[in-house]
Formats: sequence, C-alpha cells, structure tokens
Amino acid sequence: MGGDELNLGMVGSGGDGVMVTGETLVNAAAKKGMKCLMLKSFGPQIRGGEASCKIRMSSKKVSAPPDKLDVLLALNWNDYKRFGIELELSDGGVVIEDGHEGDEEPERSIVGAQPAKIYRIPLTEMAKETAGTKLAKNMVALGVLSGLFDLPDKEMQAALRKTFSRKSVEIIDNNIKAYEAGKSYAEDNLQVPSSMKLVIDESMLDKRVVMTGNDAAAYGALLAGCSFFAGYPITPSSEIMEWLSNHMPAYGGTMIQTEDEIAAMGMVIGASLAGAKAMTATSGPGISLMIELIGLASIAEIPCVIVNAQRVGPSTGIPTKSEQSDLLQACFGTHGDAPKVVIAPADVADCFDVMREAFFISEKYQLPVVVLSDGFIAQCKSSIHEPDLDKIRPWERARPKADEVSPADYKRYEITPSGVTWMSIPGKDPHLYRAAGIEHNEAGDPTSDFAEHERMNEKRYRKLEGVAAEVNFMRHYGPDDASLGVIGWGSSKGPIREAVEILNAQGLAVKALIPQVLYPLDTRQVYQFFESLDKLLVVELSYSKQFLNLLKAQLDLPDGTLHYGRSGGRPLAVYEMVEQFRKLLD
Amino acid sequence: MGGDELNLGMVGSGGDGVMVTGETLVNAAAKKGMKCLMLKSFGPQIRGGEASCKIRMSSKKVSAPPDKLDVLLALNWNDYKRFGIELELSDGGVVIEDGHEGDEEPERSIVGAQPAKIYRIPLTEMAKETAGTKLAKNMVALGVLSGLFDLPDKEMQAALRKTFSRKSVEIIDNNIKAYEAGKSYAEDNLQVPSSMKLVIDESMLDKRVVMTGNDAAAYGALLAGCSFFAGYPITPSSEIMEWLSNHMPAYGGTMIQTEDEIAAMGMVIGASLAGAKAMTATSGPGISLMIELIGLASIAEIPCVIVNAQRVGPSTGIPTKSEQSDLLQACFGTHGDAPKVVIAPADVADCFDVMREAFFISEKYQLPVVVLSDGFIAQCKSSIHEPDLDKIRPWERARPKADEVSPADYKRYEITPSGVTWMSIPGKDPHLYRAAGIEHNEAGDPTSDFAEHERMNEKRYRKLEGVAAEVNFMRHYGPDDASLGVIGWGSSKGPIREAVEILNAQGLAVKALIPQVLYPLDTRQVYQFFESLDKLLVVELSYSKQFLNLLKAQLDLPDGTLHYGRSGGRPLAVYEMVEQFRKLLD
Amino acid sequence: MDTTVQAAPKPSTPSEYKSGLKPVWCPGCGDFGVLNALSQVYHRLEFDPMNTMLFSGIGCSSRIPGYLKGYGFNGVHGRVLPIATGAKLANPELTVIAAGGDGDGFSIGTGHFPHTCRRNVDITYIVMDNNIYGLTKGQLSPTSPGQMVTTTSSYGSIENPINPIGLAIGCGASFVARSFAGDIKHMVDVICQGIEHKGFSFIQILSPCVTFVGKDQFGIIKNQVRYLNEVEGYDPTDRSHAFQVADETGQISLGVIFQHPFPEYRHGTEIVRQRLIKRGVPEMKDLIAKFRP
Amino acid sequence: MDTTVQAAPKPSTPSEYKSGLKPVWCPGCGDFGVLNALSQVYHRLEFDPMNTMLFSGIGCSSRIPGYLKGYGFNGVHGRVLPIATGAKLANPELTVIAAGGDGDGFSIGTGHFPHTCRRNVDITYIVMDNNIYGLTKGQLSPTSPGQMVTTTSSYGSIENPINPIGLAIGCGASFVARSFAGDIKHMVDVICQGIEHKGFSFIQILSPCVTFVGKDQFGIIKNQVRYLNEVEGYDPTDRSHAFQVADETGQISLGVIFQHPFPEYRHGTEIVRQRLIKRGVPEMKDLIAKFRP
Ligand SMILES: Cc1ncc(C[n+]2csc(CCOP(=O)(O)OP(=O)(O)O)c2C)c(N)n1
Ligand SMILES: Cc1ncc(C[n+]2csc(CCOP(=O)(O)OP(=O)(O)O)c2C)c(N)n1
Ligand code: SF4
Ligand code: SF4
Ligand SMILES: [Mg+2]
Ligand SMILES: [Mg+2]
Repeated sequence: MGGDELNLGMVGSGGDGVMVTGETLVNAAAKKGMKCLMLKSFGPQIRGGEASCKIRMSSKKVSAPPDKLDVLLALNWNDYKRFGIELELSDGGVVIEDGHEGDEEPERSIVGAQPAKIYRIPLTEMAKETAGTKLAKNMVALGVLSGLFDLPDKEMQAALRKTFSRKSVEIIDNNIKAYEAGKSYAEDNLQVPSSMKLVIDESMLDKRVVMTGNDAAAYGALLAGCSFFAGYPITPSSEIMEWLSNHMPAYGGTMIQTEDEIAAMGMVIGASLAGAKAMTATSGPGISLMIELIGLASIAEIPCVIVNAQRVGPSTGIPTKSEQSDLLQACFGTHGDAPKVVIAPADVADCFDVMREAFFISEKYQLPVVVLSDGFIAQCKSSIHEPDLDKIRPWERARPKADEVSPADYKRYEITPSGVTWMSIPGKDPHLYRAAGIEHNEAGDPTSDFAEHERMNEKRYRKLEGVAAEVNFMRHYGPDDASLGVIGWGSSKGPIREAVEILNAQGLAVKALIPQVLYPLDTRQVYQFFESLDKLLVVELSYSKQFLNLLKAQLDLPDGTLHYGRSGGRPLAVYEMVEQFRKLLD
Repeated sequence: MGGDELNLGMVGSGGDGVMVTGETLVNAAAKKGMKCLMLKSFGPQIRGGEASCKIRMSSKKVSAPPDKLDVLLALNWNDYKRFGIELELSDGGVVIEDGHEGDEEPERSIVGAQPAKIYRIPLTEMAKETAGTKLAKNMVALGVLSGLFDLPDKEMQAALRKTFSRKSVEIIDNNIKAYEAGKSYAEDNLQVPSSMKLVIDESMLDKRVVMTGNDAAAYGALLAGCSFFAGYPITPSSEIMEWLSNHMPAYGGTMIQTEDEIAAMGMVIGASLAGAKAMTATSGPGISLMIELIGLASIAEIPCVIVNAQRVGPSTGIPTKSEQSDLLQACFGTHGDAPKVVIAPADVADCFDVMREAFFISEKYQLPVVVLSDGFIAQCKSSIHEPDLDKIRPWERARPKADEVSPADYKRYEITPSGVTWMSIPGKDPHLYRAAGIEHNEAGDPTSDFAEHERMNEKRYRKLEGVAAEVNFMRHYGPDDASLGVIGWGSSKGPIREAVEILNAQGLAVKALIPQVLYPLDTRQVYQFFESLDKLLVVELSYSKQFLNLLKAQLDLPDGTLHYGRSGGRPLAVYEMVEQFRKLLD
Repeated sequence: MDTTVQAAPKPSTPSEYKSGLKPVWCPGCGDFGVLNALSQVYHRLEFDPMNTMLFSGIGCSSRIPGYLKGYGFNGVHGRVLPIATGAKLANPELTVIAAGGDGDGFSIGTGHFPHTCRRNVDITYIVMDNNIYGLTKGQLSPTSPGQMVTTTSSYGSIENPINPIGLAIGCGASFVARSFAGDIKHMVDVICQGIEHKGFSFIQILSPCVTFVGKDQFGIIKNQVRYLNEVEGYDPTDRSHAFQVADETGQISLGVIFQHPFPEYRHGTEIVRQRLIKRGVPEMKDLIAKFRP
Repeated sequence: MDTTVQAAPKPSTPSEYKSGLKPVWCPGCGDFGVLNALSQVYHRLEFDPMNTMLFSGIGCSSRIPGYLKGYGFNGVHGRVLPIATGAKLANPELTVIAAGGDGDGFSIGTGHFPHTCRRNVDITYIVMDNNIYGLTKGQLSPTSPGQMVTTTSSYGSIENPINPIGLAIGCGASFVARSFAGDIKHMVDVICQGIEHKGFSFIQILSPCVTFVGKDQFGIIKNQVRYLNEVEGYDPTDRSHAFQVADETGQISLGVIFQHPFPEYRHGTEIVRQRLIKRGVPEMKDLIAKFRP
C-alpha cells in the first residue's frame, strides 16, 4: 500500500457512476505514464444495478489485479454487502464514505482488516452545491481521492475532460467544479500518512495506452492482416467484434455477425479457403458449438484463429466472471485425432502479441489456432505500454509456385517432412484442388484406406512438432536455479509473477514458468525449468485440474508435484499465491 | 485354423451376395450354438459396389475379429485388390475361386501367406444349372464351404431358409438346390486336411442370439426402461434408432428423428426433466454438435444417456471404419468443469449390460452418461450368448418424499454429502423448481457468487466419487501375479484377451485389464492391477494416445510404461497383440 | 399421477402465480408486461403449477421462468424449442410453454423453428421481440430493422430483417399471433388462445428494450397498432390474407393472424400406437425372439 | 490476380469440365443428371475453373464437388451455406456455388437458410432433393412426404414435410426455382439463370434416389411436371402467385418460381466502405491513437 502503488475499490448503485470514476482514474494514471488496471463487477440487474470496481495503479509494473484495498470508496453501503467479499480491505486501509461527521453511523460490515480511518465526506451535498446535481458525487469523490493521495492533478483533470468529451461544456465544467471541490476538501480537511501517498517515479514516464484485452486482440488481429471476422455476440468476448465492426470496413475487411457460432466458424473456414486471414471470437458456449467445424479445419488443414475469452463454466455458468476451465476442451474437445494449437495470452498487452503469433502459426502450419484468453484479461481496462507495432509482420501462406509444380502435379495434401503442404488460393492459383472433411489421399479425394489414414494422421501431427520447436513462447520469472517452482498459465501469470518477485526480494529462491503455447508444449524448455527444482507447484483456476492434466498428458511431472487449484469466479490473488509459496517453503 | 475355429473371408462385386452369404453363415453357426462374428467392409460406391466380409466361428469363445484367414472365397479377384490388405491369408490357408480347372489363371496377388491350395470351382455355372440364375453362385459357394469344412448341414439349411424367408418358395428351393449342389461338389471332388475341419463341441451347445452391438444397445435400453429416444441418423449408430423406431411405439415410448443432433440432445434433456428415461445415439460428428447441451445436462444435473458409436475421425473421417479417438472428447470435450460419466462396452454382448449400467448411473447420479461404443462393436453381426434379461432392474430416480420435505422447503440443488439431490418430476411432485444452465444456488436461482460456484462444483464432482466407488465394472484376464500387463479399452478387449489366453496357454505370465467405466476411473482397482507388474503396456486405436493421456490424468502410471497405439481403420488383431506382448517379453 | 402427493394449494390471484424473485430487468422493460400478462394467463386458465413447465433460452427475456410459479428451466441460448418439445412428448399431460428473445428464437435457434412448426406438438412459444440483443448489451438482432446502428452494425445494418410472422406462416405453423407488451389485456387474451390451441402456437410479443433501443419504442409501436379482431372480415384461416398482414409496413397488426387446425403430433403417434396394440404387443422380454437365429 | 500465373487452358467441352473421378453414386441416381447439367452450365458460362468454387455438405449429393473441375470443398453435414458465404464475402470475384441434399439443407442446415436468404450474398444454392437420406441408407428426410415408411419411420411418417420452395419465398429469397434431374436442358437453363442472378439464388432439383425411394420416381415426377415458362401470364415477380405454386399439389411446377431483385449484400458493404473512405481512413498503425488516454 502507498509508496509505489495504490489499490482502490469503489462500490455504488446504478447511477452512482462507479465505472465512469474508475475509467477516469485509469486514464489519468495512463497519462501520467503509470501502469494501472481496473476490474469491474456488476450485480444481477441487466443495467443500472449496483456495481463495483477495483483499481490498482503504480509507476512500476502492475501485472496482477488488486488484492486487498488501500482505499475503499463506498458510495452506498447497501451495495457493499453484495460485493464485500470481492472488496477486502488491507491492514491500515482507509474508507471513504458519503456522509457527515456526526450523522448516525451507517451499517458497515467491512470484509478484511478494520479500517485505519473512516473518512465521512458529504459527497452528495458537495455535488449538489458545486455541480447542481447529486449525480456528480462520484466526481467529488474523485477529487477527494486526488487530494488525499496526491494524485497528479493535471492528468486527472484531462482524463475527466476526456470522460465527458461527448457532453456539453456546461456539464464538463460542472464536473470539474465538483472534482475541484472534492480535492480542496481533502487538502483542507483530511490527511493520510505520507507513506500512503503515491510516489510517482517520473523516470518511468512512458508511452501508455488504455486498452482491454479484447481491444488489444482486435487491434492485434487487424494488424496481423486479418481481413475477415465472423462471430456471434457473447460475454466476455463481444467487444472484439464490436471493435472490428467499427474499424474493419474502412480497410476493406469483412466483419459479419452470423446467426450463430456454427455459422461464424463456417464462414471463417470458407473465407480462409478463399484466401483471407480469418478469425472468430467467442466464449465457452460458442466454442462448444464450433467444435465440429474446428475439427473440420484441422483435417482439411485450413488456417484460422479462434479466440475463446473464457468465462465461468460449465454451460452458461457465470458469464461475467473469469475461469480457466476451457483448457482441455481447447486441446482435446474435437472428436477424432484433430491437431490444433492452443495459445494463451498472459495479460492485456499480451493479447496483441498473441494474435500476431496465432495468425503466424495458423497461416504457416495451416491449422486452427485457439487463443485462450479469459474474462479477466478480455475486459480488464488497463494502462499498458504501447504495443510494438513494428513487431507485426503478416505472414503469407505458402502457395504452390508456378515454376515448381504444375497444376496437374499439384497435390494439396502431399505428404511432406514438415507436414505442411502448399495451399493454393482460388482466383490466384491455377492449382485446383478439392478439400475435404472426409479422410482423403494426397490429392484430396476420399479414401477409406487405413494405411492412408495413418499417414495423414502422421502428416497432420507432424506440424505440431514444427510449432513446438519454432514458437518459443514462454515466460520465466525468478532465478534459474531456484529449487521451488510454479507453473501456471494465462491470467494467473500476474499474481504468480508478483508473488515470485515479492519472495525473491525477500531472498527466497522461487521461480515461475508460464508456457503460452499450451498445446503443443515445448517440453524441452519445461524440463529445463524442472531441473533445479525440489518442488513444483501447478497453479490454475479450474476445479477439475485441467492444467495439471494437460501437463501430465504432455510430459512427466517431477515426483511429488503439488497442485493449487480452485474454481474461478474471482482472479487469483497475489497474497493467495504468496501464501501457497510459503506453505511449500515450510 | 481349423480345429476349434474357422476364419473365413469373402469378397465380391455388388450382386455377388457376399453379405447375404456371411449372414447366413452367422445364423447357421448360432443355430449350432457356436460363437461367431462377422466384419463387413464396403467399397466407396454408395450401394451395390464391391464388398467383403470376414467371419470367425468357433464353439469356444470368440472375442476378437478374425485375423488371418483360413479360407478366402474370391467371387471376384478384381474386388480382392481393393480389400486385399484387410483379407490376409494365414499359413496353410486355402482359397476358393469361381472358375474351371484348366482355365487361364486369373490375376491373383494374395496378401499374406501363399495358399496351401487353390480350389477352382465353377460356381457361376453350377448356379445357373441348379437355380437357373448366376445370382445363386454365393449359395453354391456356401454349399462348398459346408462340404469342405463339414459345417452343420441342418443348421446351414435352416439359416438359408431364414435368409430368404421373405422370398417365394420357388426362390428358396432354387437356392437350396444351389447350396446342395455346392456341398455335393465339395464332398465328391475336394478335400481339406481333417485338421482343418471345424470341431464342434456339442457340450458347448448354448442359447445363442444373433445381434450387432447396436441391436444389443437398443434392446438393452428399452429393457432398462428408456421411454424416450431422440436422434439424428449417422453411421455407424443409426441402427439403434431404426430398431427403436420399430419397437418403441408399441410400448408407449417415443422415438423421434430430429432436425439435427443439437435438437436430439435438447429433446432428451426436456424429456428427462419431464420424468422420462431418455437417450440419444450418434457418432463423433454428432457428439461434437451435442457438446454444449451435454454441458447443460451436467450443470443442471439432468440424467441422460448418450451413445457414441465411434468412427474414424477427425471430422467426417471414415464413417464406415472404427477408431477409439473420441475418448478425450467424451471425458473433457465440454467447456467448463462439467462432470459426466464415460463407459465403454467391450464387445457386442456387453452393449446390453452397459446400457443397463448407463441408465442406472445417470438416473441415480443425475448426470449425463456417455456410452462409448465403436463402429466395430456397433455393426459387427455376432452370434452371442443370449443376454441375461433378469439382470435388468430399471432404477427409479430419487424424488423428494412428500413426508420428508415440504414443497416450500425443497431445494433442487441442495448440497448433500453424496452430491445427489432429490429431483422432483413435473405432474407428479408438488416440489416445484427451476433448473438452470447458469450457475445457481441450492434453490436453482442464478448466482454469480464465486463461493457458491465452488460449492456447486464440489457437489457435482462429488457424484463422480460415488460412481467410481459403486460401479465396479472392469474386466481382468490372466493370472493376478503376472509381471507383464496390458491395459486397453472398448473393442480392443477382444484381441487383448485372446492374446493373453494364447500366451497364458504357452505358460507366459501376462495379464490384462479392461476398465469399462473410463471416467471416473476406479483407480484403486487399477493400482491393484499394477502391483504385480514389471511392465505395463497401454493399448489403443488412437494416433494421439488419448487413452494413455486419460490414464495419466487420472493416476500415476508405473515408471517406464509403454504404449502401443495406432490410427483406427481396421480393428486390432490378435496376432498384432501377441507380437506386442512378445516384444515386451524379449 | 401419484396418490401420495400432498397437493399444494393452487394460487388464487395472478400475483400469487409469481415466484417472488425480483426480476433483473431494467425499469420500464417490456418484459415486465409479459410477466404480468403470463401471471394473469396462469390465473385465468387456473393452472396447477405442478403441471406447468415454462422453458426458456438465454437472454433478458429468458429470465422469465424464474419469476413464475411452476416447473421452469432457463436452459441455454437457442434451444428452447427442442427442450420444450422433449418435455411435452415425454409427458403429454403437462402444459408446456416456451419463451425467449428474438435472438434466441430467430438467430441461434432458427433451425428448430420450421421443424417445430411442422411437427405441431402442442406447446406455446412466446418470443419477446425487442429487435436487439438485450442481455449482451445491444448487438444486432435478426429482427433489427435495416440501417439500425448497434454495437455490431456500426454503420447501420445492411441485412434485411427476418419477419417472424411471415416465417411462421411459411413454415406451416398452425397458430400465429402477435401482441404487444404495452397492452396486457390483449396479451392475456392472445396467450390464452395460443395455449388453448391444439398444436404448436407461436406468439410474437413486441416487448421494447428501453435501454438499448429506447424508451420511445412503446409510443412508436402504440401509434401503429391495429387490432385484427376489430378489422371487419379478417379471417385468420385465410393463408394469403395472413401473408399480407405479415408483409404489411407502416402499421402493426395485433391478434391472431393465422390459425389453421391440423392434427397435432400426438394424434399421429396415438394412431400408430393403437394400430400396434391391435396387432398385439409382445412382452418386452419376448422381443429376444427376434434375435434368435 | 497475380501476374505470375500460368493460366491453365480453359476446358472446351462440358465433359472436360468433369474432374474424371468416378462417381460413387448408384447406377441411375438422379445426381448423375445434376452433374451432367452442371458440367454444361460451366461450359455455357465459360467458367474458368480457377475462379470457381463448389461447396457441399455431406450426403450422396454432396459428393458432387469431387466430379467437377474447379476448387471444391466437401465439408461437413449441414454447413455448406455459411462456408460458401464466407468464401464469397472474402473473395467476391469468385463464382461460388453451394450444393447438397435435402437433409443437409433442410434438416441439419435449416438454421442457415433463412439468414442466407435475407443476406442475399451472391451465391447459388442447389439442393438435390430426393426426399430421403441416401448416404446413410434410407432414413426420413424433412421433405419425405407424409406417411412415407423409412427405416426411421417404421409405421409411416407422421410429420408434415417441409416445403423448400415455400420456405425460401417466406424467407425473402430473391431467386427461387425448381428443376428436375430427368430434364438436363431445363436444369442447365435454370441453373444458368440462378448463377447470373445478382444475389442469393436457390434451386431445388428433384433428383430421385433409385435405391431407397425407387426407380419409379423419375416416371412419377415426369407425369406431374409443368413448365412455368409455358404457363401463360406466369409472373415470377408476383409473390402471392409464387406462394400458390409453392403450395400446389398434384402437379409440380418447374422453372423460376420467384425472382425479385433486391440489393445484394455486397452492395451494402460497398456503400459503407465508400462512405468511410470519403471521410478519410487513417493508416492502420495510427489507430493506436484511439487508445491513448
Ligand atoms: C451459445 C451462446 N452464444 C451466445 C451467447 C450470448 N448471449 C446470451 S443472450 C444473447 C442474445 C440476447 O438477445 P435475445 O435473445 O434477443 O434476448 P434479449 O436479451 O433481447 O431478451 C446472446 C448472444 C450465449 N449465452 N450462448
Ligand atoms: C453432424 C452429422 N450428422 C449426421 C451425419 C450423417 N449423415 C451423412 S449424410 C446424411 C444425410 C444424407 O441425406 P441428404 O442430405 O438428403 O443427402 P443424400 O445422401 O440424400 O443426397 C447424414 C444424416 C453426418 N455426417 N454429420
Ligand atoms: S437490456 Fe433491454 S431487454 Fe434487457 S432488461 Fe434492460 S430493457 Fe429489458
Ligand atoms: S443411395 Fe440414392 S441418392 Fe445415394 S447414390 Fe444411390 S440412388 Fe443416389
Ligand atoms: Mg432481444
Ligand atoms: Mg436426400
């Protein structure tokens, strides 16, 4: 708390403007070159019900969602009841609430530590006074936070202007007034220990952008050359198609909302056959419907990228919450032996790079690539370092070269050492062929010969060897020679990484490995990681131990490997990870 | 060869009547109390193209498909070319072909050993002479086989009459004449060493029925109390619905062909909610479409049985050939953590018992049960021991008892120690509830609370512990203390079992384990099996080692466990298994 | 029905037919109207909740089974028709109602609709049509009018919307009606007729989404409605007439648009069963004889 | 198109448009007629195989891409329309044809049909309708007539068959036609018109299954056909007239039953694109500005 980071939670009713306040903070942080991330949570009401958010900001790295809160802003204690369990106060944390000193105490039952201090501030009253409407109470609160924690004023005001940029000048001015009133109030009346002030390391000033994982994935796909998107809305992935709906048409690409996920996957396959870099994005229920056609893309060797922003399952599950329980489906969900690649972004920024790799792999190896994002990454509004746009180099599919193979000799599914065969493009290449979801010979004609089937299986799986060898995509944290190691994946990276850093700083030799190409796993690298270990802990957010099972399927885990897993629904916490590490160290 | 069994192959063009001949033989064998099984194979023509079949008959147990042939009946050598690789002749095997001694030699390139003897017999000519049509040449051939190998004449004639029972008396008589002519011809002109004659052990005379696995599954389901079937045709499972189409209506049940597999699974869920024991049957592509709704049945805890008669995958694959590559999909194909039970019949007769267990498990534990049959079992016409109809005891779903819980207090998803909660039935119980595919609290109302989600995951998975403990369904072969063991599943059982028996007879200590409830695995039993072992071999027909991976996910395999797997497309052969065993013994 | 059952007292007012759970809908949402209408239907037809099953898919509208007394099932997106059909076929004594949104029914669920129409199983299907995807926050729906800007049609929809009424008639549905969430009495009448119709009844209810389409929808619709039962000479059994109503623009006809009695699915199954019984049905165990060689 | 391409010589006779692979169909199957007709269509319209894509699902009929020159795809059961749509949208210069069976199109694929009609993407869809599931050996199809006995309707079908022509018109298809595998010349004419139609064209071809329905089908159909182009005053743009044809019994009308020009999907996308271009399109990399705080 304080010092180099601030963890802040807010809760309010519909109309309290919790999300607007949060996003303004994220923007302000980004403007000041800080890292920042925001986790939203909503009540059951479709719209306008109670909501909460948690924000973590720092000049240094921020890779995990906020654990316990330094500050809790309660616009409404009744709503806090619903979210309390997600809004745990840390030791020494403070609470800000709407009200007058001296009024009757509201009913509070704060989860976590007893607050070091409760500031009662007449937010609503000040809003009415300054902005003429109680709706501005969130802006008063923002001002209070700014004053109390010494947040960068210039950036706060700029962010606030951005937030209201579509509103009238009058509204903007009123909100600024409300903000300023809050700020003065805090400066005049309140104080927190200076240790709680956020130290902004100006040397860290940096090019920041504010994105969610869905934004990064959509933009990354566009830059990777994706010109065709077909999809069907579903939480928490819809924003990918919404962003592309906005930005694809201008570049001549097609974004189409289909009747269902089956049609989406079908169109992606058709578009890819016709030469486009094509993708879809969905969540668990949508993947379940696409399974058959993912298998088709596998046997017919059609490049395509499928984003799955995982949510809590099974079935409809909890659409707004995140989990890591679609992993085995991604790897093994199709019937038959159907090779595909599964790759997982580990944070918001990463979505950008992962899309690049996904298109590279799928176009080069001509197979479906599943990008396993999750609800946390997908929707977490973050201030991140601007992605490296120059790293994008769209890969061109290998086509039969006119001078190397004549149309008559061309065999679409010729057995090659790499498993990859040239793929001609209709309208561009005279090398005609017929693709098939039925088992086929090298020419693409149906066969029921078992020997041919075996050879084709070999060919198709050989491509995975190439992927495992070529795509080196794994994150390491901590000293190489640590004797205690953790392996995790996806958005668990954040808390794992921070826990490793915390413990390393305390002189404890722990390390972590986050494979990103989860299938096929580059087992060499993993075994190397195991070498120094006395103990290995596998970490995931799946009740049924899917990651553990996936690892077991692909390699031999060290004896006595331990597992820490639980259902999703809330992100892994840094302190939770530290606790797990400590248990192992004992 | 000879002695206690006969392995016979036939090949011919459309119209040669290969299948009719084969089925007649199976019936004859069954009438004589013999075990017998027949494996069919067709060319690419939709109908009326070349076809072949292989038959294995014996008074003793016959649990594997025929390996190498004792006799090859070639009605047409051109067709043999296409099937040769599936029709391998064994050492000392004989060939029967249509033709005259002295005619120009046909072009033969027989796969396997050189024939000990080639009998050229004017089948067509004799057919014309006796029956007035060359169409009867298959019956002449049948007569020849009967004479040559001393097959039971009375039963042959009766079976032949059964085959033609819908034809006119004249046609039947003509076919009988053709048969008799063939028989006399063989008795008069040919002879095989007496060692090749089939010894029929009259003490084995037994109640036999002729069924395919699909027949057994359909009939088993009906007897288990299944009153609702919804499905969509697909090879090789369609015969289940076809049989039920015929037999269900009379008993008040419903069999409905739906617009697709999604609708089929949906109707099954609806019917089950409304109180019926409900099932569907399909193959890989259909399962892929049902995945989403299987997940729904899992979270909403709705009993249902789904038969998957596996075929070669992925995608459309080879519809007419068998493989074991839908295993991981069955266990882990749904998104989210969605417990279900996977159970595999190991042979044709077994389909009957497995359906009983499947309904028992699904009704008792209120979850989807996937019955993983395969194309070989599903369509293999077999003479088997009549199933024990008395073993069927339809299980009644546990409903809230009026005197134990009032409708107002009833909670459909109450957390219980066993994970199972009473399930009321509309129209029967006043204990109303709302089921949901969304995560829910004990009452069934939606929740997004992560703690509640964790508790519900625990509840749902707890049911699997009950299943693993209660349903003891595993086959053991060979001496308990053998140091070499094989573990396999499904239709691999046949060849594994025979290989074990052969090697045991030779004094070699090998044993085999065939778990039938594959998920959740009763690991205690498996570990017990491991105890005596120096070496373990995992056997399956999946290129990507699905069974091995499933085992690894559920237990720790002994160090140095070996694997023998290959793509499907042809069944595992006994000699292939023996070879694998021998390799290990070396 | 079991004799041991202690019958629960039947609700005696419409509001007693509500479950008591608080709807998650936005204030003003059309779906509240549908819920109120259904509770009145339950009351008017004196439903025994124990014999009533209300099925739905996923969407704002699909939350409705949670709010009514009876057996309910909030399934998955798009599959309400097969699930409801299965329940009715398995347990024909039940009153089975299916409900859901325009996306649920006419986008992801399209494939089941023609087949449900032609089978004519005796269930009632209520589509709460708001021309948008409400639950997922405002994407294009198959009934969104051309040019509509949504989060997935940033520059206006370029697709021709589906016409649920025309489609239903084209698919041979035996009962096709339309009502409006702004007129509870009308909804109650039409839904009652639908439920009493023997066979599949389809009812489109215009149920505005105040959040993602707009509060003005109620007014816009109200200004265009006409009631078919007030239209002189309107004959709902006249198919081509019905097609014209389906194609109308500028006005919105409410009421039973098409109704045509044709045999219910169960009629067919019963005939078959009776025929078989007459022939003589063997003991199930005796079927084994069919497999004897 | 790349300049490096060595153009293959264009086939110069209908039979040169065949791939040479031997069809797996039963002797006498109607699908042979469709294949022959298509090879003549390719020839008449002077297709360059390199620019032609023929898509299908799974079924006997769906084997057809194997037998014609061009790019082909024998996909999975029921998904031919989305796959073909994706190809056409991604590569609008191609001629895209979709083909398949009645089960493929109107049972498992039903859900895609109304949406393909309303999108009006410029592809041609040929359904080879034999009223049965051929490949899987004789089960009930959605176009099997009532009472038909099949392996899955042991006592006669109790469902009302789907009416593909009526459904297509009801779904707002812009081109709806019917032809017959027994009349090659007619098929060629109608298919050419369908391909030349701008937008989605749907053609039902009655293509008898001699094995599971019967050889007599050709004769039965032949006895009932009438040719719409010989019917005086038949106006294919008259929707209600077209519905009557769809509903007819006792006779079978062949030809273009309904045709109505309305804007093709691409028309909509092009308008949007031009509008955006006029506004000014930033470099893709400059879109990053949208994310600056
Ligand atoms: C297979 C699947 N795809 C997508 C979704 C996401 N989803 C939930 S509701 C919905 C559409 C909601 O629209 P509608 O059916 O019209 O209902 P409304 O909310 O408007 O009442 C979608 C796309 C899902 N739950 N499952
Ligand atoms: C998902 C799926 N379900 C079922 C099948 C099995 N199947 C293959 S073709 C077919 C139907 C064939 O009928 P139709 O489409 O009318 O084509 P036809 O053979 O009559 O030309 C079926 C059910 C399949 N391949 N995939
Ligand atoms: S989003 Fe629209 S449809 Fe959903 S509850 Fe709100 S107003 Fe109703
Ligand atoms: S089964 Fe019927 S549809 Fe299929 S090829 Fe034979 S005749 Fe044609
Ligand atoms: Mg809607
Ligand atoms: Mg057909």
